[in-house]
Amino acid sequence: MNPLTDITLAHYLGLSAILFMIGVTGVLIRRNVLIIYMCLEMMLNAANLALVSFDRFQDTGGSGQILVFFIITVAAAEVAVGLALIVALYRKLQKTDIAQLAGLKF
Amino acid sequence: MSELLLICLASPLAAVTAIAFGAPARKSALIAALVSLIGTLVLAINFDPTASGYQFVTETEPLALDSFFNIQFAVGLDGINLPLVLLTSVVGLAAILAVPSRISSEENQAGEGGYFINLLLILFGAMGAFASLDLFYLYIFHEVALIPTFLLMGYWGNGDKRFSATQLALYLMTGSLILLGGIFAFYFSMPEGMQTMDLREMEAVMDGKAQSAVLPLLVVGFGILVSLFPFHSWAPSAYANSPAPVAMLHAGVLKKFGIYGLLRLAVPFLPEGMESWTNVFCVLLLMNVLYVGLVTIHQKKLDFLLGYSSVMHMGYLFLGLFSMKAIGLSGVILLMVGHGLSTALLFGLAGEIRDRAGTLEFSKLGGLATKAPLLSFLFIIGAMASIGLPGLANFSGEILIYFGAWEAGLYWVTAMSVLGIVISAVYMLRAVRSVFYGELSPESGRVNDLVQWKERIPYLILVVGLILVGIYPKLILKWSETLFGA
Amino acid sequence: MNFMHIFSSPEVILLLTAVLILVFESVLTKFSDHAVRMFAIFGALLALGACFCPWSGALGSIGSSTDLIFYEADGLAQFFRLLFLITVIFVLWMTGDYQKRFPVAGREFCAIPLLTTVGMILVASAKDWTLVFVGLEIVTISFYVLVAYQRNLASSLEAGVKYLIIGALSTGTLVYGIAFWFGTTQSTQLDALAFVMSDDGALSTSVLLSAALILAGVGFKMAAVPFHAWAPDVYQGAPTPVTAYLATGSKAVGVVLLIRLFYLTGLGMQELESQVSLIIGILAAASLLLGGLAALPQFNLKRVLGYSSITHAGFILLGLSACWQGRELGLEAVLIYLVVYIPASILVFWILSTYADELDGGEYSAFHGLGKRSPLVAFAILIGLVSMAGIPPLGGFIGKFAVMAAVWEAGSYWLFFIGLATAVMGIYYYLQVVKLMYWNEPEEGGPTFHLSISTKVVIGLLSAFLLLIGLWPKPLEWMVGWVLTPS
Amino acid sequence: MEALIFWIVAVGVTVSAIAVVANRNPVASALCLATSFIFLAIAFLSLQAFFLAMVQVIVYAGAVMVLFLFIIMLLDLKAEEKRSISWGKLALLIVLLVVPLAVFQQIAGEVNEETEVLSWSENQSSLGVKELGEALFQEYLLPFEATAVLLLIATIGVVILSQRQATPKNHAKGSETS
Amino acid sequence: MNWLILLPPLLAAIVITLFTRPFPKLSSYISIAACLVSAVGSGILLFSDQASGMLDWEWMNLPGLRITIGAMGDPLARMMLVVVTWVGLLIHFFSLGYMAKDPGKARFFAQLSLFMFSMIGIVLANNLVMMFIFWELVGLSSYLLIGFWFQRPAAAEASKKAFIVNRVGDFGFLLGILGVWATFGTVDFAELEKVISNGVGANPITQGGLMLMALGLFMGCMGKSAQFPLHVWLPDAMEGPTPVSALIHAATMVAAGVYMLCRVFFILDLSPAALQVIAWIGMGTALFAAVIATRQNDIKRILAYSTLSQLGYMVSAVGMAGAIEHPEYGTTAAMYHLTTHAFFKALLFLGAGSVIHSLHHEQNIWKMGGLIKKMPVTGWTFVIGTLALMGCPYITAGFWSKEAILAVALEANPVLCILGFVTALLTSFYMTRLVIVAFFGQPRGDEVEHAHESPLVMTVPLVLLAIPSLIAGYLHIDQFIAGGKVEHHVDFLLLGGSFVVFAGGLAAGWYVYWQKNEEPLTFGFLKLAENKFYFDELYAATIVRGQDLLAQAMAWFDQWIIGAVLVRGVGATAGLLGQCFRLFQNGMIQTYAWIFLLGVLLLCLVMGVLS
Repeated sequence: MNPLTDITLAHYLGLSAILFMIGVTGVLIRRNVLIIYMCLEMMLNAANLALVSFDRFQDTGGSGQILVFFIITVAAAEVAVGLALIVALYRKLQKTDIAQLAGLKF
Repeated sequence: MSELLLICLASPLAAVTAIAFGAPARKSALIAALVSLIGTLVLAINFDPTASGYQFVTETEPLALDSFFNIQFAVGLDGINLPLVLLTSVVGLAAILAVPSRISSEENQAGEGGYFINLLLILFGAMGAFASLDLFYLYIFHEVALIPTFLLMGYWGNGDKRFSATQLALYLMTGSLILLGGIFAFYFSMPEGMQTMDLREMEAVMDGKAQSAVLPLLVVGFGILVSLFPFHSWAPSAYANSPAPVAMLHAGVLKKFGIYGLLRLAVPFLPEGMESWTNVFCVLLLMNVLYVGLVTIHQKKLDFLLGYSSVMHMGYLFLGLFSMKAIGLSGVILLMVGHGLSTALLFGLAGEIRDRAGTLEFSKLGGLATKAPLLSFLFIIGAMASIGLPGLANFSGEILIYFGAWEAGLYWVTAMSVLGIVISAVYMLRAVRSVFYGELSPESGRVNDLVQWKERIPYLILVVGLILVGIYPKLILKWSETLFGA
Repeated sequence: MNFMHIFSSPEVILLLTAVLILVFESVLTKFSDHAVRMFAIFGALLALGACFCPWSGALGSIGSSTDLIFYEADGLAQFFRLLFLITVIFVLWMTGDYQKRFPVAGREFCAIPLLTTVGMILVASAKDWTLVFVGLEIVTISFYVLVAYQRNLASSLEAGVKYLIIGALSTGTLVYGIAFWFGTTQSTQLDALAFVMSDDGALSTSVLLSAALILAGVGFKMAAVPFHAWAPDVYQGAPTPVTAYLATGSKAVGVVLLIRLFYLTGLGMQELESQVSLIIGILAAASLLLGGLAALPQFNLKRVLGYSSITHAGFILLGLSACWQGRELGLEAVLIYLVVYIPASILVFWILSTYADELDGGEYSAFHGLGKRSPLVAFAILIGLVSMAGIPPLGGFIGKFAVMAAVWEAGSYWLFFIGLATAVMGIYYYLQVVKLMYWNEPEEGGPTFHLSISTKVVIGLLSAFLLLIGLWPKPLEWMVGWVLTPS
Repeated sequence: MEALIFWIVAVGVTVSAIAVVANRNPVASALCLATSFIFLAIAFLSLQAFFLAMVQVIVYAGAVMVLFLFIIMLLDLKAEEKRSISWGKLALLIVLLVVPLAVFQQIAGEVNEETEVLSWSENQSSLGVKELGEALFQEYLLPFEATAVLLLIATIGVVILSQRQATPKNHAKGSETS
Repeated sequence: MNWLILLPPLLAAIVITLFTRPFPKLSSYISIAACLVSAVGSGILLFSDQASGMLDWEWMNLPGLRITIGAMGDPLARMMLVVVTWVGLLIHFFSLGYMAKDPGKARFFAQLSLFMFSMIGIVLANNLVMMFIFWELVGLSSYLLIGFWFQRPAAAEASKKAFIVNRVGDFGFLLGILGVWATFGTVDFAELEKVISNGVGANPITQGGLMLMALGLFMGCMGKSAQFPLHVWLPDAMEGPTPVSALIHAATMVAAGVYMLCRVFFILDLSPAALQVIAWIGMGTALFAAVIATRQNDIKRILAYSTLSQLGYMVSAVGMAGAIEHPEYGTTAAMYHLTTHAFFKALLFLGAGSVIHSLHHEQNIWKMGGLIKKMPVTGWTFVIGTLALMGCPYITAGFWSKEAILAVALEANPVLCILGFVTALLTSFYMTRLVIVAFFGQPRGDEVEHAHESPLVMTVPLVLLAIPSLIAGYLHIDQFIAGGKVEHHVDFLLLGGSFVVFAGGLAAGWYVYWQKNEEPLTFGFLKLAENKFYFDELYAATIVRGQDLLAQAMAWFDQWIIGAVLVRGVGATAGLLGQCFRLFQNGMIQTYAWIFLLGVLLLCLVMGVLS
């Protein structure tokens, strides 16, 4: 089996894992709260990719896709609320840099 | 009759409720304590020493689920806890009567309620802990007294009161939680089907190995509550810094809970465990007697001296327990009563002196016997009881403990702890010498004698108890005669 | 499908109440805040009543499912939805006094908790990942809104953003975990894992990975170490009633999900069970120690409660870690723990929210001499804190007792002693407040405490409950028996 | 063909995702995110999830990204300033990234034993819009309806959070009576 | 009957304490009446059949241990009882005068009655535990009475010292009792005697064990009878009122140790080695105290050391009894001497008291002189007492009893006998010194000039005590004690020796001290004796200081190691850890994300994802 030409479930899972890790990296190193939020969306998408590929390669009756559908819906709602929150924060403090957001600590 | 026990138990609680809803604090507390005392006296008179098992039992339905320990509320009396319940009500009454003047003063009308509520809760807890027949409630009742003690100590105490109170609370809770582990271990080590929390249904069925595994937890748990070396450091400062009535109740009554627990659980059900751990705990109890005794000698203040002395005496009680002989165990019961009464007396009187003189430092006191003869007389009786003078309750207990321990073959341990009678004489007489003998110091000059009867009564009650039990120990021994039959 | 039944199921009643509130708020503005709140409480009470209807699980009949089960109102679900509903009633109730002080809060503030509760109840009764996920997200998203509700306060917004980021992170891990769960079981049903596991006992890497990732998601909800970091900040910054709801309802959602995933559906898959028990034991130990230790040097009660809620998560996990190989004591213990922990928590938060100003947002300096300034308030805090500290005879002790017993029975002695140490630390920091209240003299000219009737009622109700249940825990036994008896 | 598409998608997704993280300009990041979403949609297509691919494009690349861009514009965000790299964090990060790769290797081994190579020619019972709709409105009706609650909350939440600072009502007045 | 003797003093003590304290006169009468009842009772008992009408009261009854408060009716007890009650009665009367003006008179009489009760209890004791109970009680009353003038620091210290030293003795006594009980299974004297005579103990015991047991019992005696090395308390105890010194620290209580030894002799007899030790310690104390007595200036202290010395005689007699043919001769001799000693030593103390009373508490003999003219009755009775103590041949009781002891010593061990003679010589010497310096010669000091004879209530007891001091030797007390088993045989060696030492001491004393106004003998060794061989200092430097240092070290350890390092250390560590954990909570979302994700990673690892 040639890993370059024969595409298996593992390939897709690997892609999803890479995407997830990139998202994690973004969350950990970026300071702009919007970018962090984008990276979080990326992680959700990685999960979606994994679900869809599991669904494709296994006999599941399509329930994986339905799950993805729900996840996309939820993610959209989450994005809306999250962005509204970020806007509210910006209005109050004129900040999006989370490093400056440490009023509550210890 | 069994309702009477419940009434005795409930009367402090009823008084608490009444005070919370605005009844006159002092009177309610007094009535509650009197009801308890009279009730327990009636119970004691009606107690049938020949009957086996518990008497005056009241119980609720056992719970249906097996998986949860079959907790059941049950109270009852036998020869072991009857003296302690009686002791509780006697010391309780004395403690309630012996209100420090700053608490009963006019400007403290509001605080009085809180004071008595907490005091009554301590009384309630102690009474319940001794009367309960279910391990769960035994444990709970003991803990009921903790927070009130803590609050009273920190608010009405003296010196480094807050630290002492906090230390007490943390230390005792640690002990209780270790004890909880011990209780679990005890429960789960019993063979399937025999597991019970009910004292009445327990049987000595555990095998030796399990016994030796369970015992140290129980002894350490209870030991912390009793201030067994090296877990004693909470006690002296707590007693020294707490208001006198709290010290009376705690040192006099509540502290006996640990010994009582071991008497209930370890002695009858874990004999082999006791035996296998005797050496270790004998070393600890000797440290209690000798090491703490020496520390006591070095104290410079009366309250700390009394605190350490009460720690020291716990060594004797442990010795009696580990003797595992009928004589020694009878001695333990007697000494618990005697020590309870004498400690309460001493702490109460020390409190009176502190209230009047403003200090308890030996270097500042002296010659009190000239100024306050009655107070001194009572204190010397207490001191003499504490160092084990015949005719007072402690002696009969101590001597039986020595006999028991000797019978058990603990020769060296006994010999070394008998040395305690010298050590205790040294520090107690030093204290008496510095406080009551000698020339009158300016601080002592401020001390008035116990002039009013309401000041005298609490201590007279305790003295009468000491003498009564001292002269006629059978009064108490006859209750437990059938329990440790040979 | 019986529409009447569906419309009278608790979730739908809550939903309708919330919608009605929203509608009336925009159309008819002449109702007072008070009336709106009363209406919300009424709705919650109605839902509470509806839980006892024989058809209270009617939602399960929605959808013409053939072999998929989405929703089942079994004993556990029933227990938790009662818990959620009672909690939300108190939260709504305490919102009243809070709103008077922070009037920016609109009437939506009453509607959102109702919807949150819908999500919680769905999670409690769900048997399928889709429903679990949607329910969880209902809870999470509504908490984003609730935590940041006081937009005019920087702290509230900051807490909101923290909750948002960490919450989204946990959603991400959870979803990834669900993906691998799905990959293993090839089904979205929760109990499918049991079938897979019983087919071949071996634990595949993906099962373990998914278990770990899902635990992270649940751990976030419960505020268990190491997914706890948000808790102290958010507890401190969020509006107090919301904090109360976070500490009680939100935590319980995590608990019920954990039970569902690993202990009820998973009974029989011993391999995974022991693995999960161990890991939960470790999480428990970490939560206990960290929460307990970090709470020691604090000076703000809300923050302390944040840390202490980490330790409570630890105690709950402790109970769960003890139930493997068919031991039910741990499970019973957890249920009991929740029943006694939540009222104590609510009691303290009630005071903190009602007297947010007087108590300066929970700063310790505001507690000096409270015992003299307002005996009843101080008494309520005393009861609440002492119960949480697990000192007899208050209810909190029963919870700790049960958990510790379970741990001991399971033979995890090291966990027992860690729990012991934590309990002692807990006593220290809870009593810290008690000391301030009773030992210190009140400052001159401090604020006066106005006791409303509802405050008195709540204090009376909850403290009576805590006291009685501590001295007479029998009802808890009944309850546990009823919850865990398979119907 | 399958392989070619996969590798294009893989490279595209990875590069654009890295670009999201690496770009200091938020607008550029957002655009890269959109690109990666589109590549993901292609991946969905390659997995014969046609409807989901459409949804991905519409919801994510369309709605969500527009929302992001809109907010970025609204807040007028500038590029982040350059920061010095914390080596400790970097090391941790590498650990954090390497361990999952090892985990992944194990999982890959496991799943490849059970599943086959991707092939479009195989008649996979793919889920069309119709099937999906039926499933959603019949079997999955309850979660679907629950989603409605979620959206309701999201709506309320957005409204509340993005309201202009409500004028604080008079403190002393207590409950309003308007 | 026994209760009739035992209880009246107790009742008197209680009644005085509770009710009649404000009325000193009434109180003293009550006390005397009680003592009179006891005295009459014991008198009746003396002449009645033994053990009739004795009632036991069961104090405790536990498996293997039955303790009664009962009574012994053997001659030993009856004789001792008479001595105790009648000497006590006389001292009660004397106290009426001596304490007449003291504000604490009522308290004094209450405590005196308490003492009488306790002492009678010891005498009546029919088992070891009962004896121990009353043993402790006499300790208490002695403590209270020594510290009667508690305002005086010296009295307060002395009382404390007496109690503590006695406690050291009691420590051994109690261990001895425990040993006896464990070995023979009972503490009752009668039963013990039966068991031992049957030769069966309940438990086997080695000779070493027996010796330890016997020495334990002896240690009780050592404390109470102030034998070396526990003798230090007795001289200090003279801080108490003089009637107390007479009654407790001369006639009765200190003799209780000897009484106890006689009582348990049948146990001691099992261990000859222990008896040897007892004999040597006794004689050593006798000699040692006699040496010290020669150099004391305080009238009461001289008497105190002479008491020590005489007690040493008695103890030694008991010890030597093990080595002679008829052991009962030894105990009888001891009891005989005890009895006579009680009379003449009480007489001497009361005489001293009378002197002190009239000199307003002047006790230094060098500040007296010529008192025989001022106080003839006191003076001449004192001389009688002195003669008795010196063992003036034939005319005094002391001579006969001392002879009995020396006879035992002669038979048992010649070295001890010689030491006994030396002691007698010294006794004769220092008593001569005392009498000559205090009562003869010129008055030295104003107080003496104004001295006058004491009132009748004080002098009558002196006279009454002088009579038995003279004639008791002819009453065959020893015969009575031994149940008629003692044979007198005159040994001329002994008689001659006694004459020589009596006369020699008298002559030497006369020669040295006649008409001297200050101490003429001043060489080095005597300095040592003057300072009591520095025993107080030695004890202060070793035992007391050692104990204080140890206590200090322990207290330091308790406060800093256990209290601070261990207990507070745990708390501080927890607090420190808490501070550390807090630092993670730095408010940065990214830190939280790090914690979260590292947590996930760890979780995966622990879970065994990487197998």
